[in-house]
Amino acid sequence: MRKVAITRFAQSPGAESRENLMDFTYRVSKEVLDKAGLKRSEVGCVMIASSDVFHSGLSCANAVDWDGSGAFMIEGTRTEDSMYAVIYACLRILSGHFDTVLVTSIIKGSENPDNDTLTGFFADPFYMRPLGINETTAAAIQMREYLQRYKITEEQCAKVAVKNLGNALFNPNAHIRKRVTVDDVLKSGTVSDPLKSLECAPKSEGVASVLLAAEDQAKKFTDKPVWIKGFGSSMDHFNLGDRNLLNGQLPVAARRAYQMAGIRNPRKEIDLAELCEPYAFQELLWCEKLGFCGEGEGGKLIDSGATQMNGTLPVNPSGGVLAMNPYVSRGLYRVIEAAMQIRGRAGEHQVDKKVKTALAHGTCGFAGQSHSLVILEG
Amino acid sequence: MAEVKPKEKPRELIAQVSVPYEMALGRNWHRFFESLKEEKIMGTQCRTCNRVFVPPRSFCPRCFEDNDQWVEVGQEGTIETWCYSNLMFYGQTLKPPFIAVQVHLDGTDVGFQHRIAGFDLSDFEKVRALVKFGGRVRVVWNPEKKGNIFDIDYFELVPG
Amino acid sequence: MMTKEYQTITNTVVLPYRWALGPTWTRFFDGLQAEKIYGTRCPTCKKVFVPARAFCPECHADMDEWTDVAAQGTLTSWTLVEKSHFGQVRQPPYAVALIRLDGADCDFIHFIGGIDLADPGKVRKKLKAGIRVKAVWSKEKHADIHDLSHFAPVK
Amino acid sequence: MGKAVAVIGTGQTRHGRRNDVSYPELVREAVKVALIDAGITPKDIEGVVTGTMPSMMEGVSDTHFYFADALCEVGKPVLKVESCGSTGQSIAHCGYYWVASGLADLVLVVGMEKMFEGDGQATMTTVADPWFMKPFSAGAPGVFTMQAMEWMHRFNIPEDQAREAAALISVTHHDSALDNPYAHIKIKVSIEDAKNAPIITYPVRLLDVCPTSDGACAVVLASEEKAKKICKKPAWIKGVGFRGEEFFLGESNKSIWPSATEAAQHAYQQAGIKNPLKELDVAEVYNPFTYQEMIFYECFGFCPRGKSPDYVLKGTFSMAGALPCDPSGGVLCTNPIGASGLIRLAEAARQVTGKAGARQVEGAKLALSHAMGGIDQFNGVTIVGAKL
Repeated sequence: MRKVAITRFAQSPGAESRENLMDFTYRVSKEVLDKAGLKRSEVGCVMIASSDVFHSGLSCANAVDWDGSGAFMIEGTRTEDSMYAVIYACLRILSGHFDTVLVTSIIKGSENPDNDTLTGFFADPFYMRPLGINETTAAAIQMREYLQRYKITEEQCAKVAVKNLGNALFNPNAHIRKRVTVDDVLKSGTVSDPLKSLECAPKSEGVASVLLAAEDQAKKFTDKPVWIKGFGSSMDHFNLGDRNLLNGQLPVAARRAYQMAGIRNPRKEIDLAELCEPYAFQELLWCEKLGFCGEGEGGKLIDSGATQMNGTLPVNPSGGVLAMNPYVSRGLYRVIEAAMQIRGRAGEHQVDKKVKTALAHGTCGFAGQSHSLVILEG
Repeated sequence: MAEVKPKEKPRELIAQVSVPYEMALGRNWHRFFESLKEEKIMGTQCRTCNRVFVPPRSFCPRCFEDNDQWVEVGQEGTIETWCYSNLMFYGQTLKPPFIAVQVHLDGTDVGFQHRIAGFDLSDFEKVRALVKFGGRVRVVWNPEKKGNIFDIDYFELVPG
Repeated sequence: MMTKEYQTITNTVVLPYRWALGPTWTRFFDGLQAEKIYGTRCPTCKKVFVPARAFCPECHADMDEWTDVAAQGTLTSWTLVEKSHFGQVRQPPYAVALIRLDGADCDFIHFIGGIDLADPGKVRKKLKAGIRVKAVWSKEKHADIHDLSHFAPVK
Repeated sequence: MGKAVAVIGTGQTRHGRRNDVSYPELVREAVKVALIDAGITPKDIEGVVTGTMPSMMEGVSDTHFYFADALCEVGKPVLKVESCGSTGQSIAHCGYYWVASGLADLVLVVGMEKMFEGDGQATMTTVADPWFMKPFSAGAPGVFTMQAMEWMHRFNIPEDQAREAAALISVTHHDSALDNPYAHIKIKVSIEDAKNAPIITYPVRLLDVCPTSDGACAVVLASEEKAKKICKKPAWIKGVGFRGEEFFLGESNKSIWPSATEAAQHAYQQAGIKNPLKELDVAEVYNPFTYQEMIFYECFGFCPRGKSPDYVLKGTFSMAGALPCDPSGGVLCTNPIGASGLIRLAEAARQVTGKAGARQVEGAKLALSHAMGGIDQFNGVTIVGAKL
């Protein structure tokens, strides 16, 4: 099988931008091509990630996104989530039809209404929507089950926010950057009990772009390729009541990715993880499901300090989604941050340990209905 | 066991959904609309392919280079194509009948969308006799400027 | 809107819908109107799913065996919504829960009521996983999900 | 290059106004038929690709969540791919690359739309930008009319001749739809009917335009090994291509339509097709408007530029002609948008495997399928053949 490399990448900051959607997109994809020394017309394929409802009110998002992504008269298409875009881009390269794919994920959160308003549209119109199910209420229901089942404490969940927002202080692109204490988080006001305000991700801008290339091409664009060793994804039932919210499809997705990457013991073999945690407790639950700790031990894991920036298995040194939540792009930001860490070029938020293998994770839908992950290696 | 029997005809749920978005205009389109207030049509030119864009682009989608060169373009142009609309479609801004037109403005390299007006539009046959492919049209400015596309009130036909 | 310091345009999307319920939702909501909560049983795995549906989400088998499940059950999990957002279904505070109705093999979603929701601390004391809750029906019914007003803790 | 990929099963719903079923139930109807046609069970599927036009057409976004159960997605990797009207082709391409990559042997591809649940025209106004294009929008017919007018002018096509050819296309497709059990609009139309139908946006008349439909289409794609094992007559994917132009309508010339031309060229190159009119046996061209269909014939190299009406009037593209186009009746008679492009592929696959029933083109071995999307912005093409 061919090997796929991440060669060059760029990302916009998460804070509100006054540029229009099209120009905002162009700056980032252009930066990637310039870094790679590749002409737009020489790109093999363009893959856009954007979602109609998270798209400033313009639907058929690929229509307006096409120009800024550099796709004029180039083979390409659009997926609804940036992790899907990365996976589909890999499939295109693995098929042997394309040597390079420029993946660009696009959202301007400042132009959209609340995420809760928009994720409410995932729900069916007859049952879940009129009962107020959206990403936040679904997560809150999941969180309470998690707290009840495993005696995880609210303090332990709050620690995730403390850690991630703290890490974000060193990430110049992060949207929310502040030093907070567990007490600050617990007193930050209830959004949807037991979720507190600082435990819920904001609504951010975020255009991210990555140039993927087949092995034989990668060296042309970079001296430090990062390899995609494996990927996997899985989907859960739609109806919240049909699902086991504490044991969904993340283990299934992880099994696929680990198998492809040849990982047997994730706890030992993975050096760093960038997880998609729109709600603080989810980082703990996802860590369990990824095999970073035992079932119900997510609380102990954060207490141990292992997931701190200087820990044995740093999680979200970028600040994660709690510090910056460009909805459709948040998975691709994880991939980029993981690649930066492997290269040792993450600047102030570079972790202390040497990173050889890293995991990037994305999720969307209610309480993690869909999970995707990518394993990267230096 | 179930006592409610299935209905012969399943029902429908009728609703209306409203979702508010707010889009940033960005620097170049902001400048474009500001210039309309001064009765100027400004475009940008690609330094690589030399094409002039109206609406102005901050980058050329083909050459993928920054377009930072501003040029004022002509207020006359030729009709590339047009369409007479006499039906109301949902979301239409203009009240029918109206003529949508793609104008090739002098000094530009792309088609520009606007409308032709300034005469009686009620009879299509009369309209057809007047509006010709390759025919010349000229901007008629709206005396009241709001910094949007209707600062150009419409294009009028240039006789000859 | 138009509260920003740079130039923007409001781009409000307003769209009309007529969603077909199909025979299964129609019959389910007719059931609510008659104060019955219907599920369907899978011929393969024998599980009862509520709300009723046309096919088993696990086995993909057609489900045409209708059964009414109890209008009461056990609380699985819940949340008390405190924060407002555009287009919200109702004014906070309100509580949404997963409830395992007696006779069903999956959780049912609905509001929790019948208790004072103004004090989150008190709500936490009252709503514990495993407590019994029962359906409270709306007086006025329109054959939709709100025919069930909410579930209330059984005293 | 890449593994060979085959279509081994197709499924369509009855299209039309389907308020007898909910949206997920409609989707499942197509999936069930496709699985039976392919002789597989939900367990066998290794991945699912799905897409619609904008999800908000029906008021539910990110519908790969809503349809998770109907699409047999649970426990499987899923990709949601969308490209406006060309979605049907884009999702087929995604399934194709997935199998070609060697990472899956069986992929289910499903497109759907339930247009009677929303307002198609209203939804489409949300595609144009609010500053420059939307203020002058006259709905989809306005866009397609401007394109047709530009084409007629550029190639000096007499309006009467174009009108005559458009009417013949309308008659041919409406006749074909009578032979298609899934088709939405099933009416007998005469040349006079077509020519005198009410004007929508001159010269486009009511019988020149597609309906809005509810419907879904599912296609099962398989690797070579799998296809040979479980399918007697697979339809092999010979070539795929997709291109898009700029967002602003006035920046590319739509009378010669570069995206349509190059998408087809890309697919022809892979399929080794040099003379499409001669080599193709049937084409399922995405044809929401009769006039636009003629532009496609030229872009796809079925006839020289500006000569479509001549060829149409000679009967080249009729059922008995050299290259029958849209024997299914096409989009003109059935248009659940997100499914429409995939229906073209499903129909083409059935043609080359001799399974097209009353609409079968005798001995068809090589077929083109196609879809168009955006404000005249995107085109996708897939070629299928009876031989590997």
